[in-house]
Amino acid sequence: MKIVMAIIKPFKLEEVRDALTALGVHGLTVTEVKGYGRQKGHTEIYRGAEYAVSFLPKIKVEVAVADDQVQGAIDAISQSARTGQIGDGKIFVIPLEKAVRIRTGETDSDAL
Amino acid sequence: MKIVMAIIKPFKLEEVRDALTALGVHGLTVTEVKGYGRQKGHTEIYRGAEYAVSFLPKIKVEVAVADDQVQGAIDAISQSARTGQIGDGKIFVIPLEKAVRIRTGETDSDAL
Amino acid sequence: MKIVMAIIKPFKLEEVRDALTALGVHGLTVTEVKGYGRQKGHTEIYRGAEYAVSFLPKIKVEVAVADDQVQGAIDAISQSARTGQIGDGKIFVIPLEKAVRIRTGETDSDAL
Amino acid sequence: MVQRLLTRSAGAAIALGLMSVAALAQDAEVAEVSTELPADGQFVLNTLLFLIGGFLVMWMAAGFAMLEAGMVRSKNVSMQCLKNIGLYSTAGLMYWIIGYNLMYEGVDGGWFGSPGPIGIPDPATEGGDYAVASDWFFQMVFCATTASIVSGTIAERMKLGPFLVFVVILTGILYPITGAWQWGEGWLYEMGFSDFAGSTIVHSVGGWAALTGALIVGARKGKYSEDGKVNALPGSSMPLATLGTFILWLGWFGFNGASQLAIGTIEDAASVATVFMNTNLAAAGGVIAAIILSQVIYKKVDLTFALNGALAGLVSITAEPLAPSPALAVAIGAVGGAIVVFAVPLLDKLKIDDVVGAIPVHLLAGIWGTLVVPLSNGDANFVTQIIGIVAIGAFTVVASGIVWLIIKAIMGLRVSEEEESLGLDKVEVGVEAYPEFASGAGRV
Amino acid sequence: MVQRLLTRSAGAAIALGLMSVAALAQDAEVAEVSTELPADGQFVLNTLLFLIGGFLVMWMAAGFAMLEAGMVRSKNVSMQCLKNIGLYSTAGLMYWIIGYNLMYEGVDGGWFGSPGPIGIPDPATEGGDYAVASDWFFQMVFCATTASIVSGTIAERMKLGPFLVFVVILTGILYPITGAWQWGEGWLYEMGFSDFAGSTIVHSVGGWAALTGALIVGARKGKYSEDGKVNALPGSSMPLATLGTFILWLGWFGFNGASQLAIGTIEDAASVATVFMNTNLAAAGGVIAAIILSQVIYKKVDLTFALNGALAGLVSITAEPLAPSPALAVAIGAVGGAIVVFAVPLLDKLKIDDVVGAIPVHLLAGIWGTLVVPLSNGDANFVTQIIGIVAIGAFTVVASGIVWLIIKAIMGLRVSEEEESLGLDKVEVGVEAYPEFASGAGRV
Amino acid sequence: MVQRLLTRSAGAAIALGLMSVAALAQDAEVAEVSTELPADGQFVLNTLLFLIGGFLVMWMAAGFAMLEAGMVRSKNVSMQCLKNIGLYSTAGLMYWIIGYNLMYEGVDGGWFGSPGPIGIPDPATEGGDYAVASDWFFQMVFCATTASIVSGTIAERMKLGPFLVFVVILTGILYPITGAWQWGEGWLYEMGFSDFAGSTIVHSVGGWAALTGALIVGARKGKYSEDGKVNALPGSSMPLATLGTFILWLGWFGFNGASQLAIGTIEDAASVATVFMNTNLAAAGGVIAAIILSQVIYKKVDLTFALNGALAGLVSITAEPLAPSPALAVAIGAVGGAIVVFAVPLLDKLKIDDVVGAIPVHLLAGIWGTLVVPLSNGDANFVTQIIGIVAIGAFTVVASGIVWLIIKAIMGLRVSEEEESLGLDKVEVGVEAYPEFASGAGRV
Ligand SMILES: Nc1ncnc2c1ncn2[C@@H]1O[C@H](COP(=O)(O)OP(=O)(O)O)[C@@H](O)[C@H]1O
Ligand SMILES: Nc1ncnc2c1ncn2[C@@H]1O[C@H](COP(=O)(O)OP(=O)(O)O)[C@@H](O)[C@H]1O
Ligand SMILES: Nc1ncnc2c1ncn2[C@@H]1O[C@H](COP(=O)(O)OP(=O)(O)O)[C@@H](O)[C@H]1O
Repeated sequence: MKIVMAIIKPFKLEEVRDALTALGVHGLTVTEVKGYGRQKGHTEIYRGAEYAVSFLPKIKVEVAVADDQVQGAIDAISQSARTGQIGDGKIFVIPLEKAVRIRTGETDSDAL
Repeated sequence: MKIVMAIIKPFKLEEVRDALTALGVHGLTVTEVKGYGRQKGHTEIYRGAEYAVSFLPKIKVEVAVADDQVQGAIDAISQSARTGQIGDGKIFVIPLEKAVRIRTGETDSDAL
Repeated sequence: MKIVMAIIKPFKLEEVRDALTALGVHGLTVTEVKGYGRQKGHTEIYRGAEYAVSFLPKIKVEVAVADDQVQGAIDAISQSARTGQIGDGKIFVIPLEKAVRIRTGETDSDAL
Repeated sequence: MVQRLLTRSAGAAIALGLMSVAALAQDAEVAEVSTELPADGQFVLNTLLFLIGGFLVMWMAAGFAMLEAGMVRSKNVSMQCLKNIGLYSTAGLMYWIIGYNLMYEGVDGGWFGSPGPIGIPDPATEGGDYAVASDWFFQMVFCATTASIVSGTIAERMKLGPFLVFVVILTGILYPITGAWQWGEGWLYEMGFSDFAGSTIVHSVGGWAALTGALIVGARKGKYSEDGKVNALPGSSMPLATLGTFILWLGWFGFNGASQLAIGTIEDAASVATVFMNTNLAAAGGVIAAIILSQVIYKKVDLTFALNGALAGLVSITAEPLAPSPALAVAIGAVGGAIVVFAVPLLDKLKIDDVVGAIPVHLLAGIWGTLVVPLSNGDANFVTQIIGIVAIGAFTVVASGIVWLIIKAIMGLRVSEEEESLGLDKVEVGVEAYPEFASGAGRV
Repeated sequence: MVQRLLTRSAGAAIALGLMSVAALAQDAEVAEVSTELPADGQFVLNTLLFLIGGFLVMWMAAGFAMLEAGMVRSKNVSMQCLKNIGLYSTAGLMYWIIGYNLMYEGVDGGWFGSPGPIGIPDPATEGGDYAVASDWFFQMVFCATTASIVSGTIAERMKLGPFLVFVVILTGILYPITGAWQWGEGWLYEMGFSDFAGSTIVHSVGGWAALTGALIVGARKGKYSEDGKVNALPGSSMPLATLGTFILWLGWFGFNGASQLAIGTIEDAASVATVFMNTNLAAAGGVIAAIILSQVIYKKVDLTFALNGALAGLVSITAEPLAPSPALAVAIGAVGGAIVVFAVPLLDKLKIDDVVGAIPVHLLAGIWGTLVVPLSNGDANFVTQIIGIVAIGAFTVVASGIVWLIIKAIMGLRVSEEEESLGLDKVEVGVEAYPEFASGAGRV
Repeated sequence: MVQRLLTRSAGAAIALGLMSVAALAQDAEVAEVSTELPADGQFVLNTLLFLIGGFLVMWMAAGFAMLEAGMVRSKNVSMQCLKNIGLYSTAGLMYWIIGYNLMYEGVDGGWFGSPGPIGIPDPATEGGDYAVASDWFFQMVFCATTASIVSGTIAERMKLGPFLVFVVILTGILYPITGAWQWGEGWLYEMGFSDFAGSTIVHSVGGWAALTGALIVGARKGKYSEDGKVNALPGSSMPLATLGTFILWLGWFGFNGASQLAIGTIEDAASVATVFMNTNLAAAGGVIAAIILSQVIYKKVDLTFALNGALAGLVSITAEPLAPSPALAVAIGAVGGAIVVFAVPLLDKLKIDDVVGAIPVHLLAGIWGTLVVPLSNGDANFVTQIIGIVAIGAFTVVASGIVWLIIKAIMGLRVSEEEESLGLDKVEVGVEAYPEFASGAGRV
């Protein structure tokens, strides 16, 4: 199993979720994060003083999937989150050793 | 070492923390997240337009533990976070290669 | 590749970012989190009732780096985030199996 | 009526003037009479006083809404706003349909008047010292205030429907009845009870109804642990609570000032001014007392105590804002502020869960203010004050208790545990207060 | 003028008195005359009424700002605040430079007056029934209200510059022209149209201008899916929206009450009081109707409908707040509240994106209120009411449509798609409304 | 006094009438006299003016609280609310205990009056042109305004205790002394200084005290980098800042309007009206100037400049809101708005850290407004205006500087670095402003 963690543009969340659901992924967890990267932030002016907003709002999507679904998930996210503009984000794949569904105690792929 | 990452219902946080503390876990990090899963969200109506709130508030608990504590942590979280209702959440175990305590530079299990 | 995940004091973020940038790290993702640890929270009084604020505001920095940059990143974060006071935080190193840049489809170290 | 014309109208001045034309320039007595406002001017100014006082007190509805919105957790803020605009509207209808006449129409030393909708007299033929509609408006906003007091105490767990039903009864029947005893010139008034602007008639009545409500609906889930620990459930927004308090403070100038009921003569105008001064002094005394006590006792200054302190000072002076010297006004208000600092934790010990502190502020400070009227007002005496406090308290506790219990039996009063933990906004309102910020889910 | 002196001045009383000295004490007729306020007193009180009414309506500018700040998403809140303070200031300048005279100066049954800056008469020599500057102030805040109505509807996508340019035209030219037809005693006034405080003159005009703006600028991105689905875009802060509504409600006492235009006599004072009473009853009716309907239809009580219901009740009664009986006032307001609950989803079906509900509240309830004037006011008739509604609507739609289109051609009206999704605060204001809380980035 | 009776009382009308009964109907001269309000009516109306003006200015305390709550970071919002309600209360007590008499009692061309608590005359025997208590109330809220100005500048780093101690001295002693020079009819008044509603007496005094405070307490940590960079520390809530500004704008009609001090005659009423008009025009001018300049210079419209621009326009017109033509009023206000846009970055260059912009708004625009009085008011001259500005500035800088330094020596003025970074709410108040939202920890 893997955790596929994607950093995406916030307004792409619905599309990403739909793409993952279409794959048969039934659960995911999202977090509001701020990203720093090649995408330039912007300069704001507050009372005559410039200040750089270099961290941009992003959404982190974490989804635990069985090994055979990893590539599908990556593809689904890539396609649905892409705008072609800088700042589209990243997908990271992290090993997942164990998963437990708290309610039932089921483990691993049964738990996803 | 592992990172035990649990997605739980928000109002269970205190119990989970107490259960982990009882195990001798001295630190943990929590994040407010939104979860999408089998637990249906609810439909709200705003000015006559229905809209689905499919992402539900959850709390992510991350705790780094030594290998021999992993099962204990899983059990502690499972028991303390369980309501038996759908949406109780998941526990994920992720390998942790290294840990450093910034203040002292101690590493690995000394750092936890 | 690894994900270096650091929990730091919020006001150290700028310094940490600058230290990482100096290393040639071009991207990172930050999340507002709350930490529970050896650092005592504080007791507040609201309308005559004491209550403990045991979760303290922290910032989680996640940065994906190539293997040869891991130690450099750890050192950079350690130095820039250290105040020497309790509560300075932790650095965790997690294996990263794959990275994808959504915009271009580049993978792994090209994607960072 | 002839008497009134003689003392108030310019016509009288003329009559007198004609009797002693030669003496006019020298005779101060006569000249003084002639400086008076003609009766229509007094009518206009009295009406204006009611209208200004009325819109200031109407504004207090917003003050309660903001104070309560700031003191509840974010998951219940929309509901609190809804309850407040709903109760103000309900009061506005009930006090027209039945309340005003029940309170004022033919009480004549008795227990209540004749319920029924009030009609507006034709302005062209209207007589009296002020426009009836202006009096209705001014009295109606007082009635609404009573209901506002209740909504804060029982916040975060009571359903909307039952609450509004209670407000229907409170503003249509309960408040008008005890109001009739005093302001409708009923039995209590005849006995010599004194309550200038309603420390008891308005604030304690609201406070008693809130107390019975709190007892019957029970505490919020999580407020009191089984081991007896009191858990703080901090409110969502201190600036909104502060705004609400300032709004209430502003509105109180209308509440107390226009309760002089007339401003057409020098005496009345000066009295209204004195009331403004004393009202502000008492509020300031309440704030400073709460700040100092909270620093001394807790080593920190609790903003919410300072805010409650202002309101307790205001409630305390409301029973008699005219007669006290400035120093006494400050002292009365300061004791009000102290009541807050001591009574809030005390109520928590008794597991009476009062979200915004309405019981200390309105009930206890209201009793205090009513009790001390005889210190400055020679027409009042302690025995009658106590009789009034007890009679009105007893009636309101019993009557509102019965109403709460009936509503509970028929509709149920509170949401389910799960709904309470989700927050009333999601469950009953459908619109979260801050959909983009707060998770609405327990605080970390 | 002699007549006026006879009926208003104390001097007249004296004259009469001298003619029948002996009869004075017995003759009620004479005594009555002598109770009147002298003319200067009436001038003072009328002026005071305008000033009080004026500052209450000025306060409505804050009400619109808060209501709209609460109803837009957090990424556009600073812009909404800026548009509101900007439009109030723009209106304040334009109505001085050109608007007031265009509306009032020498209309004489015609279509408009003589544009040009108004001068303030020297107080020392000023005559008339009230101070000219107080009237200017009172009329100016009405003009600003019209512009406030527009800003809410076209929120979250229109650029600041074009919006303020539209406000320049609206407050300097369009509003004064239709205003002149009626309040400037132009052709519509002569025809017998009746609109006491401006259900049509102010609210519908603002509503029409908002409607044309909404049609021309188009809906917010994401509001309507291609498959016809309507997506809710909940506002950032319900307590601010509630505060704004209470502010507007308070301000409306000035809006309607001071539109009696005089308070120096018993009749006028009683009329102002009646207006206060009916205004409050209608608003309460609007709230309760919206609460009940929203519970019945949606099984939840939408707070924003309750808030809009209050405003729709207020707009509905604005055309005739004096003549209706209390029961009729409640009914008129309640229908206003119902209009909101039905019209908001209807507009969404037509893909007219009105962020705050200004079109149902101000345009539709304004039409409703104007239409039902003849129910209580015998001087009005349905035909003339309809003529007025249609004429003013037609003019405003055409004229404001042309203005919007010209501005669109020259400056463009809306921000780019990307800017819209980033939020106007980042793009045009540079200051986020809540820099520490909201990500300003889509809601999860 | 005889003279006054002759010109004001109806008695006089009668006397005159009797002298020329036959001529009455024809003689306009006589008829005119008889239209005046009787003296009691003037007393009532003057008192009412003070009370209305007073509650409007009292409301400004809420305006400052909201403006400042919005302009500080969320970790200091509760403290800012606490300071504001605390200072208003402190001022309300000190101005009773000592301030009012120090400012008004027996100054007689000198430097100060006799300190001591003011008593309220018995309404039944009170004479004069207005109720003393109404004057006290009106003057007290001005005094409180002065203190409100200070709290904004020194926000986010100064401890509560020392701040309130400073307010005790400022409102009890410093403000009353310089106030006595002019409004107490002291030496400056005799010299011919002119400051209608207090551009200098109130606003500059507050501004000077704020400036010395800012210099002595130092800048917020992180505001100025060692390399000379100015770091923006955006405020927590723009809608609250906007609300605060609208509240202040509303309150200013009381501030300037009631400073006419009388409204019992046509002349006074018309003057009050003119003051309202000019006040609004100047504020509008300030907003539009700030919007345009900020767009031109920074390519974005800074909402906080627009808000400050409104206030600067208001402060600028405060020294003389009656005499200017409308056009001049707009111009005076517009320059005020421009002062903000240029002075805010300038102060930052000087590393004077003024969190809310009180120094440009109140001190600089206050000086500007005082300087230009002679442009429209023939009784004023530039030399005397400059003498007044300098004398009051010098006294306030020196005296408040000494007070700040003494307090600093005894209690310390600011929290520790760590406490500052944690936020004052956690450290001194114990109640976070938004416990559910903001982490209170640095902004990402
Ligand atoms: N090495 C990294 N580690 C963690 N997060 C990263 C890393 N690089 C980029 N990100 C995240 O991805 C987002 C997008 O990256 P950016 O460089 O702006 O554009 P692009 O995705 O087009 O390369 C960043 O805002 C950041 O949140
Ligand atoms: N595959 C997954 N990957 C990541 N998070 C998940 C996954 N499945 C579920 N979750 C998280 O767990 C929460 C609970 O899951 P849900 O399916 O609602 O109920 P249950 O835990 O009873 O199966 C979700 O809200 C989501 O945050
Ligand atoms: N075992 C752990 N797992 C996850 N996070 C931890 C763990 N221990 C500590 N942390 C995080 O590190 C932060 C700092 O830890 P703390 O014990 O307070 O001080 P120190 O870093 O000086 O040891 C905590 O607030 C928490 O967020």
